[in-house]
Amino acid sequence: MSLDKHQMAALVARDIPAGAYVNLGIGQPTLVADHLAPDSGVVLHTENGMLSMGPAAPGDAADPDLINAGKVPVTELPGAAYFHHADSFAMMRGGHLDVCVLGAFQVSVTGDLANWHTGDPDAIPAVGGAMDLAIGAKSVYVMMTLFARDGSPKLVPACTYPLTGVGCVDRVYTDLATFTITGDAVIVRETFGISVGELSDRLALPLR
Amino acid sequence: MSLDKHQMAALVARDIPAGAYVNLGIGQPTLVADHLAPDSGVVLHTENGMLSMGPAAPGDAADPDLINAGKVPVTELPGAAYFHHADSFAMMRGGHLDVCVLGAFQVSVTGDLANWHTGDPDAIPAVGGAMDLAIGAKSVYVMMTLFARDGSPKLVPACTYPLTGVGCVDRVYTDLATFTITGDAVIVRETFGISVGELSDRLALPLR
Amino acid sequence: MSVTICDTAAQAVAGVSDGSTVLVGGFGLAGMPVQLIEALIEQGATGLTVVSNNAGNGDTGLAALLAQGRVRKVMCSFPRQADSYIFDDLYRSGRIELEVIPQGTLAERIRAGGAGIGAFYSPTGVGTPLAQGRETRELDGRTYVLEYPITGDVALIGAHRSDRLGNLVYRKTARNFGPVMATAAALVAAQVSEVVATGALDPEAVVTPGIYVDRVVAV
Amino acid sequence: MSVTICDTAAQAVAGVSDGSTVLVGGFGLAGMPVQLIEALIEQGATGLTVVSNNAGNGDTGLAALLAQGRVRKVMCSFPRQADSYIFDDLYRSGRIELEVIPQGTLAERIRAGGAGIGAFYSPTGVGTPLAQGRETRELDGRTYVLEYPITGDVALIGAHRSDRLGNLVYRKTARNFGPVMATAAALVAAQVSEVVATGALDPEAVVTPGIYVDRVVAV
Repeated sequence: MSLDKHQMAALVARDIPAGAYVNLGIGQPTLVADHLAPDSGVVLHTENGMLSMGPAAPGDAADPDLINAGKVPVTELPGAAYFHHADSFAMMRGGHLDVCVLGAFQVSVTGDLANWHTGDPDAIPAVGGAMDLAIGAKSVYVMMTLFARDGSPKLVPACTYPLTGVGCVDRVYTDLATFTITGDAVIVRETFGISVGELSDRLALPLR
Repeated sequence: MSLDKHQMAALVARDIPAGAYVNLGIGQPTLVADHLAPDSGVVLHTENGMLSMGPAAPGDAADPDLINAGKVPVTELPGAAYFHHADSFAMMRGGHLDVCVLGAFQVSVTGDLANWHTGDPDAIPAVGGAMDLAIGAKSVYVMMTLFARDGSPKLVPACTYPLTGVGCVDRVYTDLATFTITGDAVIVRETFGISVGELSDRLALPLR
Repeated sequence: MSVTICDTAAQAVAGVSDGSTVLVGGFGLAGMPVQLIEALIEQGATGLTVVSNNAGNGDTGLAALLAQGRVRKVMCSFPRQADSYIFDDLYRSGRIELEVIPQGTLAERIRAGGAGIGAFYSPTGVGTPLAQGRETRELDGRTYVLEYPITGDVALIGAHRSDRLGNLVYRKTARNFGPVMATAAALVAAQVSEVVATGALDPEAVVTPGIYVDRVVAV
Repeated sequence: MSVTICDTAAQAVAGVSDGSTVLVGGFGLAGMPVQLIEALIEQGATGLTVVSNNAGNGDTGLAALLAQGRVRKVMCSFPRQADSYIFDDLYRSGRIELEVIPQGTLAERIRAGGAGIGAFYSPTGVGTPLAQGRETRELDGRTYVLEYPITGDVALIGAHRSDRLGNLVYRKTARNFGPVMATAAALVAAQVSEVVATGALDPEAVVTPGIYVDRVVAV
């Protein structure tokens, strides 16, 4: 009864208001685009300098000059606009995006986000635009499995991985439940195949 | 034997290197454009967002959307580019203009410039882009009469009028002489109908 | 969120509150959103702070708003002009407050407001009366003055064309302050000469993406 | 000063000194000035600091420059990629220095370098390891970290078309870092697919005015 990544993406898409300007992070968040209603008027931003980004380009239509933040060839929708990196990140940092959807290693109960570095001393640090998105978008939605492969919770009292942003996450979409992070509390919005009590136990967190 | 404003403008024009990017301040400095050789490749900047500005527009060709910093209708030359105010002043502040030519109330021997405010308590302060140009251009040329109408020198030991910029003037073109301001000294380059000794006496300044 | 294509300038300025900070585009008359200002005069908001390059020309537009006593304070680079007599009179009689800001600092402070920059160090104005008493800092051997962002409750701008997503293009030097002001206000209203179909503007030439624009009216 | 239209990429990178800071445009391969980088490899300058979004892909371009041991330090936002094995190996064996910078901070620091801004306060990265030990400041209730400008001795960028004044237009998302890097280096070299007559570009659509460009080569 837990959700797969497509079902999670559909839940996120459902919560994106019509006409919103949205950035979908690299990886699973890009799946959200498949679930946006064609008439929603949602406009996608890609941090490498474009608004009104369309779906991935079919192989034979790939244009090396038209890629998304994950360096995947994409397409252009009517009403598109291109801009340079300083303008693109001014848009992000200045709070003009309505929503961004990001993956995460960990989210804390106060909305801290860890999604850029495992803390492994051997790992090569690489942050990209994650920190700019985390602090910039009006609403930050995280999409992740609730537990890591080793069974440890990813919604935690305090992140143990290096932070991407402090107190920036508003909602968390997982395979087992969706949450609202208010800063003061974590509120369970929906659960999938698990009770709130069970969830609270497994996470060892007070939930509302 | 002293120079009129057209002759001063011609002297300034002579000293502008071929291919230079130049901003001509409001008022007399705009006359410099008339003396630039057509093949000089000098490109004019106007702070309200344009490069490759052409001459003033004849009355019947005036376009209200195409004006210079003095709000006079102008024309566009081939190779023109338009940009917004933040970009235009980034260009100035960032040191990308080779030369700007400004009028002045006073210039000090160390290159301080006063050209925006007479200090009259009744005057309404208005600075426009003068301070940005003063500190931004690689070379700042001032074009002015050497003495005010009341006979007081305008090249002075220290400005008594409110400053536009500190130590920013490189050359001064006047009706009686042209000067280089090195910061340590004022060097007379040419005189017009007056000897260097006479000049030094009238200005009460050591000159080289 | 989505732009609203308005039928009238009145719709485009509806809801402006007393005491608002209003960013007004234009340099002289180029890019001046004259019809939006006229609509704001009709609309009635008062106690305004106006941020603009100039402080009104002649009897119309910004000058008319000032003449009605609706502006508490002007932040601008160049209030004094040949035909700025309405402002001049208000200022001399102490009925309006003035903050003079170097033109490039004005533009950059508005940009900072739109770009989420908390403050920045500028070399402009250092050692002049406009930097007096202000925080300065030596960086790499040069002195800078600390400048703070400017944001507006409302921006009124003039552009050339809009598509139905609110993407804007400008015309020649009428571009001036519009693009930065559009990034820095809670409510951005643009008057344009024409609203075209989405897809009719060259995506490489869009200057203000629709994300920044809330209301558009063709005048 | 005037742009030089070069016949070869070699001419466009002539004179780059050992120890230079080189800004390299591109995001992934889009906008990457591959031929200019190859020419720089031929040219021979070493001990370079490279400022770029990534740290090379595969065996060509930036990766090839790194492979030759010519780069002392990389300043970038995202070195780690599926095919960044040349950088990865240099980094793990301690043969290259890395400064990781959030992508927007990287772009804004370069913009500041080109715009004469001495430093600026950014909210990005506050409370994270990338801001550790750095100067912070509370402004209007929010914490910001102080960021300093980045400038280059050289910028190598990829654009779409140039006219003979060096005015540049870009193509789609290949625009990325080119326009800001062009403002922030002492010597700016652009590779383009075509040099067109002056007057052939739409003045409203020029992204990088020729004032910023020193050398252009069609590749």
